[in-house]
Amino acid sequence: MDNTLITILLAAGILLVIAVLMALILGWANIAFHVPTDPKITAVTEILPGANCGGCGFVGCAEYAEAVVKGKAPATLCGPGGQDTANKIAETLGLSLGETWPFKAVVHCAATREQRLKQTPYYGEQTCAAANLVPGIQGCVYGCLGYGDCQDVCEYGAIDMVDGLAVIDVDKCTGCRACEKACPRGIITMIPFKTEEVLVVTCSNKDKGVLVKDVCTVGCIGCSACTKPSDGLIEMINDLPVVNYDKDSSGIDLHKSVEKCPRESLVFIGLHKDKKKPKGEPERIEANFATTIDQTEWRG
Amino acid sequence: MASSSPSPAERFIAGILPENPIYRQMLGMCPTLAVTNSLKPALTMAIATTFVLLCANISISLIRPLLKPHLRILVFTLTIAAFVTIADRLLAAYLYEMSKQLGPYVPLIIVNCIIISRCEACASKQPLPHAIADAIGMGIGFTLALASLGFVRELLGMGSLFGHQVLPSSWPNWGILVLPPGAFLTLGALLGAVNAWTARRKARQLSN
Amino acid sequence: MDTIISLFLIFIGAALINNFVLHYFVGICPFIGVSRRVDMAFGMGCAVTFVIAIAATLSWTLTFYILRPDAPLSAWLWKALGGNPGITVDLSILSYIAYIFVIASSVQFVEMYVKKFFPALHRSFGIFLPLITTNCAILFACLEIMKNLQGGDQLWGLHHALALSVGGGIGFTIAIVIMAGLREELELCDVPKALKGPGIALLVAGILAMAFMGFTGVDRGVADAIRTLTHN
Amino acid sequence: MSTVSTITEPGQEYPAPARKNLLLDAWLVLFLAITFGTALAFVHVKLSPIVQANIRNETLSLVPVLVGSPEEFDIQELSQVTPSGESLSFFHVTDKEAKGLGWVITASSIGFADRIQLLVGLDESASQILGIRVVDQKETPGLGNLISDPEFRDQFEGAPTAKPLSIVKSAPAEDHQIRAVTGATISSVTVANAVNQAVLNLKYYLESNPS
Repeated sequence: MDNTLITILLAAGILLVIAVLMALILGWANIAFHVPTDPKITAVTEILPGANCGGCGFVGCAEYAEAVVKGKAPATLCGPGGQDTANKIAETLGLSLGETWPFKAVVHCAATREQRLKQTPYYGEQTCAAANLVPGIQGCVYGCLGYGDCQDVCEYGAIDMVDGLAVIDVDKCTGCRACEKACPRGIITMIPFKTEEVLVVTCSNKDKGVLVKDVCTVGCIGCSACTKPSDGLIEMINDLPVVNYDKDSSGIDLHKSVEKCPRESLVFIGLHKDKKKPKGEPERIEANFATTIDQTEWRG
Repeated sequence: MASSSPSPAERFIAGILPENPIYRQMLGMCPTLAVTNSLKPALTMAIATTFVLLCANISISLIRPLLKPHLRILVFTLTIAAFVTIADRLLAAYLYEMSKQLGPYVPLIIVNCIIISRCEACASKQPLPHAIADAIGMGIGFTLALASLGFVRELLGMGSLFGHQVLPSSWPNWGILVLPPGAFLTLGALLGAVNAWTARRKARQLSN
Repeated sequence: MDTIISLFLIFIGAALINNFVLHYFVGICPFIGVSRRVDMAFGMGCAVTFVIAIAATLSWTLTFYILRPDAPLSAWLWKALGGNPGITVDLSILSYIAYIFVIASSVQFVEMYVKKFFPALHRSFGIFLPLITTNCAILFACLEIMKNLQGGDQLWGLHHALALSVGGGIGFTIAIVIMAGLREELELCDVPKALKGPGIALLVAGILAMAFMGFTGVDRGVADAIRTLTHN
Repeated sequence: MSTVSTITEPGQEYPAPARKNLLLDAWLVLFLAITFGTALAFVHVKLSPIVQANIRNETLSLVPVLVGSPEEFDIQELSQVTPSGESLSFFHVTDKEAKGLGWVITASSIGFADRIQLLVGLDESASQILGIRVVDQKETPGLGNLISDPEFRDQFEGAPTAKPLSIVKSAPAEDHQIRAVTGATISSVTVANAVNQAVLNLKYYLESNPS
């Protein structure tokens, strides 16, 4: 035979043999090593490019798919796939996930600069991260420091520093969690806005009441007066009220709890869709509670 | 990425700066860092990559109705590997010096994320003209990025461009830029510069 | 003794002196992408080391028996098909495709195997496995092995291939874990806005690469010391 | 961590994938394997002679330069197994009347960073070095890579081979001394050692093939 022809035969043949071998082994392994997995994760993995480039911050497409399905990551992170992929994922999961609630950031501190006591002058780097390392910068070791690290990282202009206290505009907040990560004292958390107005505990001080009164004029003194009218929705943990956002709050008048509070540690924060409407009876958003996606340890 | 379906011209423009594979998408970093210590290998590499990207995009776009979802990545890599082998042999036959200098980085084009991500995001969904425009745009973007790195590193590191001395001989060559650490430092600095420039432009647009 | 020294030289060379990431720039994507937390970086490093060893074994076998010039199996086939016996059979043109095939399938196979039989292991580092298919470090190791099977004085044996690949994998792990440690600290620093993220990571990697340049020549020194010790 | 997720319930059973005909499923991959195999074989047949010629020319073009650039010459490629078991290939350059002009030998040794490969030109009786060229090296730019520069390499021209070459750090006092590249003693010593080894190899060859 001709040498060229034989080279071609050999090359094509060897590649074919390798391909067939691999296909058979993988096909067999796919069935023999089958592990039951959520078909939704498989579906999302198939939508993703599968380039496993790591650009989304997750290790590989499969892990990202799992995170998306479990609601731990937004569907828009895939760089190579772009908008098309994001739309498809949203479509796939949108059909099966049902309704979810918007998660928004809230600050668990309500004390303005004047209301925080025992402050010492600080001339160091003007960031919370640096100031947090200085002992005795202010009496309360739990509350807002007021240097605006959260404001700096917010790309949506949803955070303002008002009298040395971070105030979040829930209408602008997209729930991206950048501020949650930036706060060195961890007093910003994400909570589900199931109703138009949501009850939020605005103090993070875990100390006893006497100590709190020493350092703050508005902080929670742990009197637990708010728990009684709440029908178990509010619990006291570490001398702080904790709101259980997983429970259905319909039928419980949480305004009574707010009224009982001798300080200013419990407030309603609402989506101000209709600003003219007087505060009082919040309208309920009807949603299916069975599909709540819970993400972090709520500190309420 | 523009919303609905951008025209070939839009895809072409997008690859050059707005979606530059290196400065924007951070894809295909190995060759970017490894072969940019002077302009000549950098440009050879960029052209080889563009060639593979173009060929792969054309083939994938043509066979796109036959693709099966779970095997598509394998098909992409197979196609890319074949074209890389061809590019490698062409270089060895007609540009032997360059092929020796680029060494293993030519075959490493196979695992260059740019190509696989373009095959996935564009070629496997778009008709031929779109795929070609996309490949050429991305190729030019990649070439620009590699050339900018090669330019800075060769000029400051050896005082020359394309092997010709341009800076006066009194220039103390910044040897570190030619060495591996220089690749990281230069790319980091250039990336910062590009980011700062885009941020300023955005701010100006907003104020207008 | 000489074999052990040469294996040692290959190993140290791949792990420290010519570190895959910091000297050859292979595996940069995960190096920048998955180096935000030390535990994740370590998982990634272990997965790469494991897969690189498997891929090296397979590609060495493939290259030695089929793909290298004058390989026994292809030479036999050549003769069987009636080819001209004076010509050296060289199928190395197929090697890139063959390697990519082998890497992709072995990664997938290993992932399925680990997922089925070692679920705990899979949770801690199996998730990194699919990410590795497009990791240049693996293909680079295969290419280095191929380079040393092309002919010349000494063809590499399987042990040389393993020394290179395991050394390279460990070098990758060292680099990415150090990088992750640095980046965890960087989170607390006030970085100029334009350099945030990959920009500062690259600058840090540059300084790290400079530090690794200090290892140059270590292998010779240690090898000389071993030689002197064994001679006495 | 209170995870209330209804998406993946632990006890839920998902069906195993259906047993399909795998090869039929992967027909496109198999088809591409054949196509690319054929295409690459073509490329190989067409281009490999050019590549091979490139590789040979790289060395062969340097061979006459290293024995004093004669106008007319023939090159013979020879090989020999050394006492240490290495197989060497080297070149004998002759003029048109088959009179020997000199020898060119490949030499290599591990330098500071990686293997340094050299070509060494020697006269017919292996008593004098006619020239050296560095073929491949990866030494530090700005220091070790200066071994490729004419300044360093020209010192070898005309050096006698009676004594092994040695590297000195100041101006050389004797013929067999070579001044090191500043800041790159290891690279310089490596080159000198490789040249010495090449001389020994050639002498061994000449002794075992007295013709």
